[in-house]
Amino acid sequence: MSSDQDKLIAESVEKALQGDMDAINNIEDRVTRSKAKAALVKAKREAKAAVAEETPRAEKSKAEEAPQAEQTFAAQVAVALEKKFPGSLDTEDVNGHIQMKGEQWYEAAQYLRDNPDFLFDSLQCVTGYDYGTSEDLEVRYNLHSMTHHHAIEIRIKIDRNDSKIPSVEQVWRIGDWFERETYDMYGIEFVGHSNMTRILCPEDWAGWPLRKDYETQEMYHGIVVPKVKDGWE
Amino acid sequence: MGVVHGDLMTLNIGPQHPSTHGVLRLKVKTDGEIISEVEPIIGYLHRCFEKHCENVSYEQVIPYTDRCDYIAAMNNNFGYAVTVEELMEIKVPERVEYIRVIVAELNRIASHLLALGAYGLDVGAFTPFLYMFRDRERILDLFETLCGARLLYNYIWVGGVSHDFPKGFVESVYSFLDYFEPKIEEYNELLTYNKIFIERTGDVGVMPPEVAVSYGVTGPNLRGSGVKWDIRKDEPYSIYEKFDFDIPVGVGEMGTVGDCWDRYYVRMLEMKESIKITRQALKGIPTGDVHQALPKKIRPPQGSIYKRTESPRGDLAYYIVSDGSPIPYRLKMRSPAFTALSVLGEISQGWMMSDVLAILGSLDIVLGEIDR
Amino acid sequence: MGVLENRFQDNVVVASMDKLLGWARSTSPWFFQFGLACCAIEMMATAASRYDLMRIGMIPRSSPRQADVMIVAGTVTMKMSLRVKKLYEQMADPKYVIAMGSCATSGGPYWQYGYHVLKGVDLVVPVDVYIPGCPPRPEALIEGLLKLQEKIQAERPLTKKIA
Amino acid sequence: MYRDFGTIFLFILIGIVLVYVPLLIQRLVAPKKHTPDKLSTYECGEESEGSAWVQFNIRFYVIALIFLIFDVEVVFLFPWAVVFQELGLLAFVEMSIFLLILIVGLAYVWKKGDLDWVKYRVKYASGRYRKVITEKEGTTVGSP
Repeated sequence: MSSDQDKLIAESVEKALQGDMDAINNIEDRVTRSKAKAALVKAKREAKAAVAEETPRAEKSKAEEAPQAEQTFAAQVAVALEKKFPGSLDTEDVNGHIQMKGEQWYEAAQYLRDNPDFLFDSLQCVTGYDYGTSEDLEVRYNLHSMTHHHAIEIRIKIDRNDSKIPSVEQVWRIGDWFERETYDMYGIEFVGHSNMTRILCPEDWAGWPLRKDYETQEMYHGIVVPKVKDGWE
Repeated sequence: MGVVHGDLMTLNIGPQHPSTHGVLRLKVKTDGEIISEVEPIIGYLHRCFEKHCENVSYEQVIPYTDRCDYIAAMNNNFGYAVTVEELMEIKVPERVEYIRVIVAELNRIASHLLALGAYGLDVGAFTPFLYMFRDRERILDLFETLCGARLLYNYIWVGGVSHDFPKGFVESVYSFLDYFEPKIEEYNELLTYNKIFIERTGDVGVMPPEVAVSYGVTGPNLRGSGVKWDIRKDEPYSIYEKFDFDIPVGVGEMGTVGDCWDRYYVRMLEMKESIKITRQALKGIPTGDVHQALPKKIRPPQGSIYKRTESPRGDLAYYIVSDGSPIPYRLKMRSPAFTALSVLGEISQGWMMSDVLAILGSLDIVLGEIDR
Repeated sequence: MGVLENRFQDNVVVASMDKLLGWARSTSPWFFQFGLACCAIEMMATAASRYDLMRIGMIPRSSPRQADVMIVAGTVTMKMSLRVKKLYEQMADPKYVIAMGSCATSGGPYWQYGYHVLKGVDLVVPVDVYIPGCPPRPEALIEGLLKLQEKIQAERPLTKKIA
Repeated sequence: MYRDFGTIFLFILIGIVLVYVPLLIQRLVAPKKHTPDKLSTYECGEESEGSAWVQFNIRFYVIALIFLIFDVEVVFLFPWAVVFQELGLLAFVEMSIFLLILIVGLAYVWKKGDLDWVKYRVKYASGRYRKVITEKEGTTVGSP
C-alpha cells in the first residue's frame, strides 16, 4: 500500500509545485496528506537552494557582460561616492547596501543630501548593530529621498573599544535623537553631537543595554532590578 | 536661544501630567507665560522592546509589537508581519490580505478617534471626548467578537491571521460603517468648526514642510504641512493598490498650512478615507482558508530587511536582521511618534504655555512607541 | 495622627463611628490620573461614556494633593519608579494604591528581559488592590475599585490598634 | 426694622457654622502625617530646579495697574446706577464727565500699546500671529 501512497504523494507534490495546492488538500487519509505537505516543503526548500546557487552565477555572468549598464541603484550611488571621496568605501560588493569607512562620513552625508540626482533629504532610520561579544560594532543608516522616491542603506563599521563616528546631526535634524538613542543602546560616541547624553535610559544607568555582552545591574537607587524569584516560584 | 526678555525659570511639565498623553516630561524655560525653549525628555516608558526581540522567537515578538503602539495595535502587527513575510518570501492568501486591510483601517479609525478626542480635552472641550469614545467602543466590540481582545489583539500573525471572520461579522462591520459615517459630521459641528477651537488651533504651531522633512516627521503631521506622502499610496504594501482612496492634505483652511488645525482636520478626513477603503475591502473579500500559509517554524533565511508601513501616526518601519535561527538577531522599530515628538522643540519656541500643549496634542504621540 | 485617631477601646459607640467614617471615606474616592501605558487607555475607556466611573463617585484628579486613590495603570520603569515614589509621598492621607494590570503587579510580559522595568510597583509603594489582566477589562477595573471601597469601609480608624 | 438685622445675623451665623464645623471634624478625625516628602513642592513628580522667584516681565505690572483704575471706576458707578432715576439731570452730567476723563485715560493706554498683551517672537509666525513680532530676526513663513 505504501508504494502507491508514495506515488500519490510524489505527483501531488509535483502539482503543488506548479501552484495548485488542492491536489494535496483533497487527499482523504490524514497521514499521507501530512507526509505530502512535508515532502512539498522539502521540495520547495531544495528548489530555493538551487535557485540561490544560480543567481550568484547569473549575477557574475551579468556583471561580466554589462558591468556598467543596468547596475542596481546602490551600485550607482557607490560609484558616485567613490568618485567624490576616493577611499571612503570599505568594500566593493554592493548588494543593496554600501559599506563605508567612518572618516569622511559627514562630508559624504552632506553630498548625498545636496547632490541634485540623489537628494536624500530624509534620514529614515539609524540602527546600531553588534556583530558579537568581541567583534566590532556597526551603525546602519537608511536614507530616503522624498522627491526621487529611492532609498539606500549605508553601513559603517566601528571598532568596539573606541567607538567614534562623526555625527550627522547638522545634515538631518532627526539625527540628533536617533544618534542619542544609538549612543544610549550601544555606547557609540557621535563626534560633534550637540548633546551626547542618554535619551531612553536614566543618566546614571550602567552599561550599554543592547550590546551582546550586557549584564543587568543589580541595584538601581536601592531598588532590586532583576526579578526576585524566591517566594514566587 | 531665548526669544523672551526677563528672567527665565525652568518648569517641568513632568511625567505625570494630564495632557502629555502618557509619561513624557517637557523641560520648559519660560518667563511665566511665554515659553522660550522646550526640551522633551523621554525614556519613562522604555520597556526594552529591542532587547526582548533579541531573545524571543519571531512568533513571540508579535504581542510585544502590540504593546509598542497600544492605540493602533493592529497596524503594528500588520507592519511586523508584512516585514517578516517579505524576508521569508511567504505569499499570503488573498482573503488574509483583505482581512488585514479591513482590520487595520478599523483600527486606524479607532486610533484617530482617541487622538482627536484627547486633543479636544487638551484644548478644553470635554464633551467631544465622550462622543468619540462612545463610537470607539463600537469598534472595540467588533474587535472583541473577532479576536477576543479589546486593545492588544495579537491577531495578525506572520503568514496569516489568528481567527477567521465569525458568522455575521461582515454585516456588523457594514452596520457600524453606516452608523459611523454621519457621526463625523456631528464631530465637525461639535469641535472642528467651533469658534473657540479654531481660535486655539488656527495659526498655532505652524510646521513648515522642509522642517518636517528634516525632522523625519511623517504621517498626518507631515500631510498637515501640505506634503502628500502616504506609504499606502507611494510604496504600496499588501493590497492597498487595489483600493482607490485619496490622501487628505492640509490646505490652511483656518489659518496657514501646517498649523494645529490642519493636522487635526487631516485626521478627520483620513477617517472618511478609511471608511471608503473598508467598504471596498468588504465588498471584494474572497473566501479561503486563513491558516493556509502559516509556517510551522518561522526560520527566515540569513539577511536583513527594512520595510515601511503606514500606521495612524506615520511611517512605521521595521529593520530586521536574521541569522537563520528562529530568534531575530537584531530588530529595530522606527517609530513615527519618536520623530513627531523631536520636532516639538523646534516649532513651539515663543508660544504661550497653553499653545505648546495644544501643539503637543496635535502631534498625536504615543509614549509606548516613542520609548519602545 | 488626628486627635481622635486610634485613641479608643473597641466598644459599640466607637464601632458605629468607625462604620460611619468608613462609609464616608469610601463613597467617593477620587482617583489620581496616573496613566503610564496601555492600561491607561483602558482606564480612559472606563472613565468615558460606556463604563462611566463617575457613577461610583470617582472623578479623575490630576494633582496628588486632591486624590485619594492612585491607580498605577501601566508599566513602571526604573526611571519612573523614583517619580512614583515621590508622587505617592505627596498624596494626602488617607491614600490608597491600586496596581492595575500585570505590569504594575509584577512586571507583566516584560519581567524576563526588561532590564529597565520595575518588577512590580509594590517594590516602591504599598499596594492595596491588585488587578490582573493585560490590559484588564474595564469591568475588571470597576470590580477592583469596588473591592477597594469594601476595604476602606472595613477600616477601623478610631479604635486603638492592638500592636 | 430690627427684624432685618436679625435675619442678617442668622445668615452670618449659619455661614460661620457651615465653614468651621467641617474644619473641626477634619482636625479631629483626619490622619496627619507631615513627612518632609509630603511637604515638598509638587512639580509633576520631578524635583523643581531653580527658584520661581524670577524677575517677571514688566507687562504683568502694567496690566495690574490698568485693571486697578477701571475697577475703582466701576465701584463708583454701582451706587450711582442704583439711585440714578431720583437724582435728575445734574448727577447724570457729573457722572458722564467722570466717565469721560477715564475714557481719555483708556484711549491713551490703548494708543501707547500697553493693552496688546504680549510682545514676543514666534519662530514660525504666520497668519494672525504675524503682526505680533517686534524683533527683526523672527522668521516668518506662509501667507499673512
